[in-house]
Amino acid sequence: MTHPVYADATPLVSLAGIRKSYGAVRALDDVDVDFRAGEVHVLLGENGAGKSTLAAILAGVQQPDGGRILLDGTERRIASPRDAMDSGIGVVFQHAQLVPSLSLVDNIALGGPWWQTPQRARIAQRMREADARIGGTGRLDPFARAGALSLGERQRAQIVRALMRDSRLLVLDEPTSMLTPEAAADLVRLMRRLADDAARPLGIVFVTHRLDEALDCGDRITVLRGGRKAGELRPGADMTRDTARDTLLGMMFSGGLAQAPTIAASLPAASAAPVLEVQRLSIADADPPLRDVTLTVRAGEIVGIAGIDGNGQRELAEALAGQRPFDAGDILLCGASVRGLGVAARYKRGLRYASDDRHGEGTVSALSIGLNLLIKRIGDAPFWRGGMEKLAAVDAHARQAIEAFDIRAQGPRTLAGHLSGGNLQKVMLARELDGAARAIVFAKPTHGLDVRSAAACHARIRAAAAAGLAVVLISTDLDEIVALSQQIVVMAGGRIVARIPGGEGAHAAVGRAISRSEDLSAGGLQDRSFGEAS
Amino acid sequence: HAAPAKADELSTIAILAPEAATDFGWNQQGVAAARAAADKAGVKVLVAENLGYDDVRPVLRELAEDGAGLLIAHASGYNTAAPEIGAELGVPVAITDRPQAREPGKVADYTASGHEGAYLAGRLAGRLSRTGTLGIVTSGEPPGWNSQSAAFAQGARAEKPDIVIRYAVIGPAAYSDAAGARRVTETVIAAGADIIFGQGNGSSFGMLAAVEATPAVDGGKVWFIDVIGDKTPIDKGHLLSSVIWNLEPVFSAIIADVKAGTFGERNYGIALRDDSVSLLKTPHIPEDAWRHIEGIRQDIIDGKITLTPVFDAAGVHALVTSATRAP
Amino acid sequence: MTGRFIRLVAAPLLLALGLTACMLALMGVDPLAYFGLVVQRGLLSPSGLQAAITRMAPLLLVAASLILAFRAGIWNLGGDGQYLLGAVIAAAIAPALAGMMPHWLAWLVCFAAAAVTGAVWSLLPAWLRARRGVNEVVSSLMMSFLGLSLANVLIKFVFQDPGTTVPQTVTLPVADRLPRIGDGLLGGAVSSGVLVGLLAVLLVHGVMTRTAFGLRLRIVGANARAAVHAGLDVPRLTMVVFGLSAGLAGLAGAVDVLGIQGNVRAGWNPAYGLMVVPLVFLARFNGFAAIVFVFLFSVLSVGGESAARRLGVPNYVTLVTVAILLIGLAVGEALDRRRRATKAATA
Amino acid sequence: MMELMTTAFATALLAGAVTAGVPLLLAGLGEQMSQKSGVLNIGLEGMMLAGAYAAFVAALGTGDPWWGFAAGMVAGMGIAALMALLAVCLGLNQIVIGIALLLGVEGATAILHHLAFATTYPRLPPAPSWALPGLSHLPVVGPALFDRSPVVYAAVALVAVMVWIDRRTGFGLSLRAAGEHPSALDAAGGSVVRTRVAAVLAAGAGAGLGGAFMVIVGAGIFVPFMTNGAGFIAIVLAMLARGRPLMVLCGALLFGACLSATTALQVAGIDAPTDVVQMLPFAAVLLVLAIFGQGGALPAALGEAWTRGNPLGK
Ligand SMILES: Nc1ncnc2c1ncn2[C@@H]1O[C@H](COP(=O)(O)OP(=O)(O)OP(=O)(O)O)[C@@H](O)[C@H]1O
Ligand SMILES: Nc1ncnc2c1ncn2[C@@H]1O[C@H](COP(=O)(O)OP(=O)(O)OP(=O)(O)O)[C@@H](O)[C@H]1O
Ligand SMILES: [Mg+2]
Ligand SMILES: [Mg+2]
Repeated sequence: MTHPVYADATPLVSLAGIRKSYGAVRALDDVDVDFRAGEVHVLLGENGAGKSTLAAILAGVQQPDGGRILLDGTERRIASPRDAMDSGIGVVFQHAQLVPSLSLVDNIALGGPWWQTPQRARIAQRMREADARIGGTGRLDPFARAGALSLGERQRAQIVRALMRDSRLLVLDEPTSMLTPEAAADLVRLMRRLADDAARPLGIVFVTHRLDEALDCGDRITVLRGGRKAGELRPGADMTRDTARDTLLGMMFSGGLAQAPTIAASLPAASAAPVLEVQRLSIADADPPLRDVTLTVRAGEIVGIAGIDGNGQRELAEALAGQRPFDAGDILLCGASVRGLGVAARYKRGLRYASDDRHGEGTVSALSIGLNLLIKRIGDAPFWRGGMEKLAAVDAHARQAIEAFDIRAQGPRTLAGHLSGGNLQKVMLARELDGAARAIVFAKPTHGLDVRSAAACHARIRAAAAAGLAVVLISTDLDEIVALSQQIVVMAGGRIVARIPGGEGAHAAVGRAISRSEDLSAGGLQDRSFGEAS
Repeated sequence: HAAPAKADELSTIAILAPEAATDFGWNQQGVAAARAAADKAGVKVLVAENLGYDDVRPVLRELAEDGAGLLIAHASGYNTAAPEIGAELGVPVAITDRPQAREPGKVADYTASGHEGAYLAGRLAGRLSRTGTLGIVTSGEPPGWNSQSAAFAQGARAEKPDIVIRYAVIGPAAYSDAAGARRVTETVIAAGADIIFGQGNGSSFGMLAAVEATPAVDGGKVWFIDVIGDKTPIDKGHLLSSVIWNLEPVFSAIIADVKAGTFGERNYGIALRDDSVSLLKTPHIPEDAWRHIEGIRQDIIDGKITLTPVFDAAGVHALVTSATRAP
Repeated sequence: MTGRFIRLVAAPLLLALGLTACMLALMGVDPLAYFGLVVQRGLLSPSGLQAAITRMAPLLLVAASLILAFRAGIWNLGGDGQYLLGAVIAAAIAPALAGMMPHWLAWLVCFAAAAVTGAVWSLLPAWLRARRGVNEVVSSLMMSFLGLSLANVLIKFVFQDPGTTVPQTVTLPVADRLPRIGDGLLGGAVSSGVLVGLLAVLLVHGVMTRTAFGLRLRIVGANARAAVHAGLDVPRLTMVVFGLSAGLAGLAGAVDVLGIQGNVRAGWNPAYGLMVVPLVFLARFNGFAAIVFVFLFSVLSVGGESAARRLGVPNYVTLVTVAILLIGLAVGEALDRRRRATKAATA
Repeated sequence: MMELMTTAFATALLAGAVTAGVPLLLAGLGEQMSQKSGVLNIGLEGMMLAGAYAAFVAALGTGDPWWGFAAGMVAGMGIAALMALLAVCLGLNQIVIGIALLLGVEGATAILHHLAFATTYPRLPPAPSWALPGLSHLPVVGPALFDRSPVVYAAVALVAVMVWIDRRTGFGLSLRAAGEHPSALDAAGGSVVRTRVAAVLAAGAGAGLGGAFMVIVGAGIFVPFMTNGAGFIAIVLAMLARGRPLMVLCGALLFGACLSATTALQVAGIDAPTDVVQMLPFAAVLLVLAIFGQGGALPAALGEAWTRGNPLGK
């Protein structure tokens, strides 16, 4: 795998001494970095290190407080996203910047001259061409509403849009965090290919939390820490992967990283009674409809639910939590049906759900940490007495959680909206593991978290199982599932299509099951791969 | 607190009007009359206009504090507040549309009903209508307008038993809805009316505009009969007449009674008798018609024709409905 | 604190005063004289201050109604109709009740009846929003227009005072109205309705910020999906919020009638909503700030009317002054918010 | 009753419905555009009133109604420019600014009218109308629909223009994006601020023209506060229309028709209490909502100020 690196050509973009603060937070502090055509440049760093800020500056969304930006060697200001675009910088943001109610074609036409009729047919044609160029299989429908597409498709559409605008530098902020391993691998290959395109070599800026991805495709890896450039690495033959990993981790985290065990904790004793039983659960009113889902989780056991996003995992989790009614089947907690119980009652009996949508539903940004820890038991003593909030009790409870879960915040009254993703996740875990938890559903618990936060989260999940909880782990991250689960089921089209025991060989088996199921469910609105055109 | 002015040392009076005193109507007539009466009596007048219909109590208090020895609360909407504040501060108040609130030394009412004049207007209109259809357009249905609408219908019917009357209200509170007034008036004209009896504040200008712009169904001119004020200065040749209310005699009498210490021993009204109600004579009224009206006026004064005012909307509706179905 | 005060109140006030001064000068009026008279009448003269405080009563209740709804993310813009219907019901039953039972009981019954009336008038928009997801802005506004007409119908055909030709309800004698307060300091001309208003605003503020119930409402208002995740019954809470908010609007009508007006005339519609909506937004739904803004507005409306009359300018000047002041306060609020946002980032 | 059903009467009713509906239509179309872009323009009534006053002064001064319409439009846009500056560019609360502008315009036009016209109340001559050849001679609909002020035709044509803007122009896309997901528009290289400013100005133009129509064609005279709530009804119509200009037209005509029906009932002597009859249009809207009402389709970012790089502003 050799590829040209235009090391001596003028960089497409160089940043010199870039500084950016939000109030007293130094998001970027005197950062020097350059991006070249034909090079995949990975940005690494823990949550809050400044990666998105850097991307936002390149995108013209944020203005640096100081420092210089050189485009093709000449100093320029990127005053707006339009400016960035005109300079050949295309950005795929972490949160999709597509208008959900518009078709893809219209989303691509957006920003064109205001008086002109969007040339929809022509744009669609060019879109198909661009899609083909990045190895599309023609399944990206230009006239589909953006809101109806999967996350992967939306990302793909944004890349297509950037290419159609003749971008020379493509910036992708955490594009792989929401994708399945296959899709992520495809995307990584695609980046490689775009950079290597001899006719039009692109510069790629790739933000990720996954070291393996970084090492797989990065020509250069820049590590940010606390807004400063902590170092740079060129993975090459002179370095083993393990040395490279250790070097990177050393740059990312001052204290280094305690290595977490990679094999599943010992299986629970055979005698352990089932804690959570799902019996032939069906929900007609869902997309896809859930059919005959049966699961048994024993005390101390972690059952992983693998599969591509949007195959009924969310519906299953919501039905378990009591957020969504079901038509047939039953859910038993310690042998007793919870069918008639609402969220709060199930929470009280120990059935817990840590949602994957931390901002959208898991927390309320306008409320303090203390109250966010209690939103599933509002009104309960000792935090409320006679309906009146007891601030002291709420604060004390929150302080304990902050201490126990190492939540980095000023105090119990800090608003959830001011927390980073990793800390927000800790707040949710603290809430769901609080008190007499018996069974807990984790949905994509580490998505978007940096390596250290993710490892801490994994340790929590193991600890929960070790303490005798029944754990359901829903994830699209195959490594995560395999690393943690004693049993793995694969969901597709609203059913369970495979049951695979954890441990040796699970990874390959689950991967096979998922790709088989993908072929079966083609045509739906599932995530599609970035695979090569065959 | 300002001591209540002694009756015999009345030096200042005040009048409170809900809208601007430039409406060629109720507010303008009231304020002008108060000024004239005060001039005559040699007292000062404080004018508070544009007060709206909400809570007028603070203004009443302030005017009393400023030395007004008589408060004329010139809106039926003030007839609850004014006696209360008057009693509280010991200042005599004159109110309208609530005769039974009279109280010696404290409250007197000058319910102004122009029904006698409106009756004359109805007679005039009935006589002059070419199409045999008259229109009544009002911006709402307060009692003062109901009594005039009813009397107008009665007069028209007395003049011509088979006359048709088209009645329309612009809106629930359409006092300033000039566009609505014009639209409604045009519809009434299209329904055959060639004389419009119009009652409204700001909206009456919309009625006037409609009359000026729209021909009657027979192709001829549509006439307008106004109420309360005299719009002659702004007429463009369509103002047939107006039921003029002259409140100056009323206010003069009130001031005199306050000075004499007899305030509140009687209520006041407007009537043809003392010309506090009159029908405006314009050059557009033919001489013979005017003589005819003069005769009827005398009959009313002499008691040969007795009129009982109808203040409620249902009464008006009954009257105009029967007129609608007359033929 | 001082800096905040300057940003939030003093600077906008000065800006508004400056602009109003220009306007007055253009009209040939001495701005200093005008402002002097506004302050003199609205703030310094005992009866003016009493009037301003009395005027706050219904405004405060309307503010409480709006704060409750807005904090829960419900745009109840039908307050005027709810208010008027509440007022009509209170006015209709008060005179009869006053003769039958102790005053305090009669008042309480009237309050309850008015609140229930207001709440009933919000049922349709509440139901449409809760069960059918119909945006409540349009439906509540339409109900408000309907309510204004219905109030007139009730007055004219059901509750008309037989003793008068004016279409209005029977007048509640002054002696039977809510007692006046502040004998010593305020000259005894302040309606105790203002206490009900203050109590309502503070209560709503307290409930929203300090109780379990208020927390549930805030969650619904801030993030409906999080509310579902937390197991809250969003449709039911929506109905409850609508009912409480409309009930407070109805109560405002009752307090206005029992404390000040004594009766309701057909066609009367003070349209307090239009005034109070911007005030509670400026207060950022904070009860204490709302009280300050309502007081400011009352002083301005009482003082402005007097100043205009004394200087011979049309009373419309007050409207323009209020408009400029609102804009000034909005500028101040935005500056302050920006300041606090940067501070929060620093935290 | 039957004898009342003359062509003249039917014509007047239909013509009246159109006359009452057109200002609502013009203002409603403008408001719809503004709402689409994410700005809740609650001060629409103020823009109408400003348009009405300016149109009156200009038409009176020049003797030419066309200058009146132009002036009305410009005045509406003037107030809209304030709205745009304060609520879009500076990001101040849209509702506070909207209501403040309404109060300010109400006060200012009343003062100006007081100073200039309160003793003379001048009226405007009848506005010119254009007869559409062929159609204007039809009974009833001819004079009521096809022999009207050109502004009536323009208003109806505007519906088509709006549909065309929505479907066929880059601006239409920008509008949607600015209201649904402003950051996406920004990221795509469009300008949220410019789009919203343009939409607010368009709303001002529509409202100003509507006010001008009310004065020049409708009333023939200006009196203070004469818009009498029309602006709020236009806002409601724009919301009810859920983004479809044609629905604004239907709503405006329905409203005008209800007003005409109210008058017709009264004129026909049907003895129903006026207040009950006048509930008609509002009851009609509620009925529509109760029967057909479904989930709200208002733009996601409606009413929210946007600044680039503010993560909370989506
Ligand atoms: N708009 C903003 N306002 C205030 N502070 C901000 C803003 N955006 C980012 N920050 C702060 O700046 C710092 C850097 O944030 P940034 O988003 O660049 O980190 P990141 O490296 O992308 O993190 P992650 O891995 O979680 O995506 C953080 O402390 C963050 O809290
Ligand atoms: N106004 C703000 N004040 C302080 N911190 C903020 C503010 N807005 C955003 N942040 C923080 O800035 C950080 C970066 O924001 P960004 O939009 O990049 O999210 P992110 O952290 O990358 O997202 P995720 O948590 O999904 O990885 C987040 O941690 C967020 O909590
Ligand atoms: Mg980031
Ligand atoms: Mg992140």
